[in-house]
Amino acid sequence: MGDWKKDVQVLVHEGKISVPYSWTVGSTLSRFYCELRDNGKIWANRCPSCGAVFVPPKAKCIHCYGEPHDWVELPGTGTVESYTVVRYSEPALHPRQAPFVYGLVRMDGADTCLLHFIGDVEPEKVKVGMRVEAVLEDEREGNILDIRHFRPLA
Amino acid sequence: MGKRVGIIGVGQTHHAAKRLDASGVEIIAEAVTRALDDAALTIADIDAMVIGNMDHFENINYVDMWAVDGLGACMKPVFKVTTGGTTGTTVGACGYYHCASGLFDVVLAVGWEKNSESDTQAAIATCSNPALERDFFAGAIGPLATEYSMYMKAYGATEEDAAIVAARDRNNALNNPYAHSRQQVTVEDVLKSPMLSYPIKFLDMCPRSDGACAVIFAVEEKAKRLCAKPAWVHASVVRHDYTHFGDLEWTFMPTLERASAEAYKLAGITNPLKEFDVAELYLPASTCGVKWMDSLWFCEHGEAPKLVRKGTFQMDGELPINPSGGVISTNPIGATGLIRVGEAAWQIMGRAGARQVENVRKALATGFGGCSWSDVMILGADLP
Amino acid sequence: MNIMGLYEDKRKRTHTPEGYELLTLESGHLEYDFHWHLGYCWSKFLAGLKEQRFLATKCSQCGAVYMLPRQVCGRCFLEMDEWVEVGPEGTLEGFTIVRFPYIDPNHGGMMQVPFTSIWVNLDGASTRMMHYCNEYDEKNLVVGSRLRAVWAEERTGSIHDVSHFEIIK
Amino acid sequence: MERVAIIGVAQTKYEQNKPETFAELVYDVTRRALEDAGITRDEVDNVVSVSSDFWDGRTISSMAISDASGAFGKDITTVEGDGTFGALYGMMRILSGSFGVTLVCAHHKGTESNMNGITNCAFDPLVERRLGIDAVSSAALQARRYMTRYALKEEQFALVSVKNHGNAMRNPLALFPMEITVEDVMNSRKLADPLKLLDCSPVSDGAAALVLAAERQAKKLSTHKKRVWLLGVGHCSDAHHLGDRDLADTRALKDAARRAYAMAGINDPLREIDVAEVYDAFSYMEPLWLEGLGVCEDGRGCEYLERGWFDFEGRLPVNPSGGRLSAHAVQVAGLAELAECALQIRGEAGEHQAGEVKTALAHGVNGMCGQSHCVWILGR
Repeated sequence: MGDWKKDVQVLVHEGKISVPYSWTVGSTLSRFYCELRDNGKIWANRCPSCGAVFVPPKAKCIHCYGEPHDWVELPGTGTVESYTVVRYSEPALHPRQAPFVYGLVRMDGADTCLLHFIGDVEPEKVKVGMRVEAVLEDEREGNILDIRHFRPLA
Repeated sequence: MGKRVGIIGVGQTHHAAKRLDASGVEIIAEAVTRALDDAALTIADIDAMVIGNMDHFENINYVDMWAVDGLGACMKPVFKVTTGGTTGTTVGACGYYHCASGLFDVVLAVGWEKNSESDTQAAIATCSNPALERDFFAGAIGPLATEYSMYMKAYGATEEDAAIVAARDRNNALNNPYAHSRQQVTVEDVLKSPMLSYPIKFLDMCPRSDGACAVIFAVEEKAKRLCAKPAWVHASVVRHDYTHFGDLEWTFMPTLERASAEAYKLAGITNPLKEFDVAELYLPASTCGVKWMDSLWFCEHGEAPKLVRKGTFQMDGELPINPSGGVISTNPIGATGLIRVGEAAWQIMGRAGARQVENVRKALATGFGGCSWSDVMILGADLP
Repeated sequence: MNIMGLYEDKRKRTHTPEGYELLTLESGHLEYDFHWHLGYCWSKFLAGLKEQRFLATKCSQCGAVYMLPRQVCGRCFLEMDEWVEVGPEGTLEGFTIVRFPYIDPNHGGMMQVPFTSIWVNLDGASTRMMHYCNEYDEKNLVVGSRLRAVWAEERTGSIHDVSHFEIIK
Repeated sequence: MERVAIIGVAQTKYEQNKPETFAELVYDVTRRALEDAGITRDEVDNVVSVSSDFWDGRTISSMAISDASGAFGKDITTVEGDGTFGALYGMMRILSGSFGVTLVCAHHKGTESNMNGITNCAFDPLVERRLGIDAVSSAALQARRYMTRYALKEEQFALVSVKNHGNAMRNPLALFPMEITVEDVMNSRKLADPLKLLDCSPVSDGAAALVLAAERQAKKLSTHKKRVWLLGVGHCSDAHHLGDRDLADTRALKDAARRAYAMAGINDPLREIDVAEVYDAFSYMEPLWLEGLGVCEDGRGCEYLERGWFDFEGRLPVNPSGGRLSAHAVQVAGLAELAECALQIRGEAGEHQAGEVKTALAHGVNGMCGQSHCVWILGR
């Protein structure tokens, strides 16, 4: 081991990686987000060969790799299958102030859960099995945040 | 000893500057679906998958996990390999080793990139050392321009020689429906195009593309049963001997020379110019299509310009290079190396359509990237 | 069966077959912070720049003198403990004049163009280092010409303690 | 099937803010793994490096370690994911007949970036990413689902943290050896219910390297005592989006384990495996993965944990090294597990040697909430 290392003061280079991205939404999700943005509707698609219903819709069925080209409109209601109250804050990442609640909502009419915020309720009151409905933003831009959150069904 | 392995199916997307109709998952699915069609297989026939791209072009961590929907890899073995520009040939080699090891019979290898989703120069610049090189990094074109100006001075190569290569590849692409850019081009057009970084001009340089390529490998027994004329893998060799851009030796290209020498030895090739019937080479600029021919042992150092001028590498020449139009016509970086392997395989399988070379028995495919990372793969119509 | 050519070319589409607009999702300004520890070798090198000295590592087996320095000689797989001073003059071995602006990944803004990136082989070194040159005209940049380091006034132990290299007229 | 052995292993100490560059860490473990194998770099004919351009903050980061890993003049490639997948590819390359001796190296400097920002990038930019979800908050959703499905309690998960931090007291390389109680875990800072600080693995720096050799070379180059055979391996991935699978269902791990056990001839993992290093990135994951590994029935992992089956002196010591909860250099984790299993089988695990070990299991994970698994069986 070189003894010259003993008197070297190790430097730290503070830096960033800062490259903007323009992600292609693609054919399947463009339809989903246009319907959400323009008509306030939540659509899923269904695989004709194995019957699986996906929300958000998929380009290919994850079970049989078929083309899920049957589209199904969803009522926008569902059941909380899991949730967490996030208590740490990451301003650059979190669109909500901690504490806020993520939930996996088993969507009525679909076979998959949708990850989203659970709102209009005290975090401590959120429970697995709670029935919820989607609350849409008035101003919508064509992305997942067009849904503000899911709130408990009255 | 490992198993012998053949390529039985290849699928490519319609490559383009921007595929607005296809998200990353959809562009992968397009290539995979076409590869399955080409091999007349379904996803159930695939035993394992391997995928590769360059993270910072789309900013997706754990791409093998995110791509499961597009790959059809739900409840299947999958992982990711990535080595920069050579990611495509790295993925191809990985597909080969999956089968040759005997652990898997039929394996799907996919390379993809959507370069339209970020500023390629900015993303590529992050390959350099952040504290000591990144501020000065000027993209891949710098070293390529420098090495060719040195080569011109040392051996009398000319800008026109490079323009012949550029025109060759761009005109070849007219026969390739999948190529990103297909334009009738003359040598003069190339020489007159705007200078990017002396001596490399606009039409000498590769574009950046959205695209994906999927190649299906199979062990000998399966390949014989599932495909009339598999493209058998005879050799796969990689060399990468540099960690800093300043270490590169520019007079010739040692990593490509060492990798190709080793590959030829493994495949029993003694006179590559005569024994190969076609070559799909990773040439990011037309200047490489002159200088690097020396490093593939087609000729002595400095002799390449003569071969280029003689038309040796044209479609009707002794060794047609890049019937597909090459990297100058199509460059979705994570897929580019695998497109070389896929096109070489199609040439052997007789499925290269309008760009098919007659009676291809031996094909050469290469990959390039990083600072002088060189991959070489040799395919044959006969069993190795 | 030759499948090629049977597939519809979807390159030109701006809408889905059903007429929905094809969207993109903009990330906006993104930043991932890093604090890279530079290790013993590069920290010593940068401390040297602060004192206007170029410190390179030398392999005791093959004699290669590495500028940029590093811990291991790759050829010999040997840790290098011998330091040698090289430069401050050297030979231009390659250059690129960047004219087309692109995004600088360090901050997300545009690169200042034109800038000339060079490879300079400092006297005494076996390899080259990358840096700036204050010459922006190809006609005045000749591989093989002699260069001299121009030190920054205020040096902090950074690669930019060398402001740039200038051509020795 | 021709066999492959581990003939050399090396790990760095796992720490935070290590001063060395990742290339300097790779050189350290490469040199020591060759020393441990009793060979020089000339016997190695190919290198598989394991890294992540995201955590390194550098595209093609594996370009920067070709000299440090002794790859000059050799075939080199890079797996991006956990070290268990890197070792798998290293073995494939040997079994293919193309290579005889593979050096597998992995590095990670987690403390040089923001873990939450980097793991947020593992989610689909078109859907979940914009919600700000990351490794911790997604794991919390999995923990909740697991607790709900099998009526489990946070205190049971806390036992894993107590056990593994305690094990780390016997492992000089671990980052956080700690004598703690269930109360300490329950009172640690709440991050994302039900996960508290001491339920989560710490951001760490480190590197590890293995030397793999084909049977012929292993017998020539190594000794019976040093050789550890790679008897079985299997890997499998589940669906990507969190809503596409039941987070308490370990079907992908069950499939990977089935492949590894079939190859190694394992029928009753609890009885036949002497030691297991399992991917405990979060406390709840250890019982969940042990169920997926067939060590016990689904939902009863915590019950056997409470009975001490998985303690250092239990029926099946799990994570005697202290596990990821005590040190978690992300890409390195799986390679560290394989190194630990090899040391246990050789009887060289020092203070944390778990008695006589003939067969060991190592388990690696890729992706969020354990989407993809790689299971290894090692033996004499």
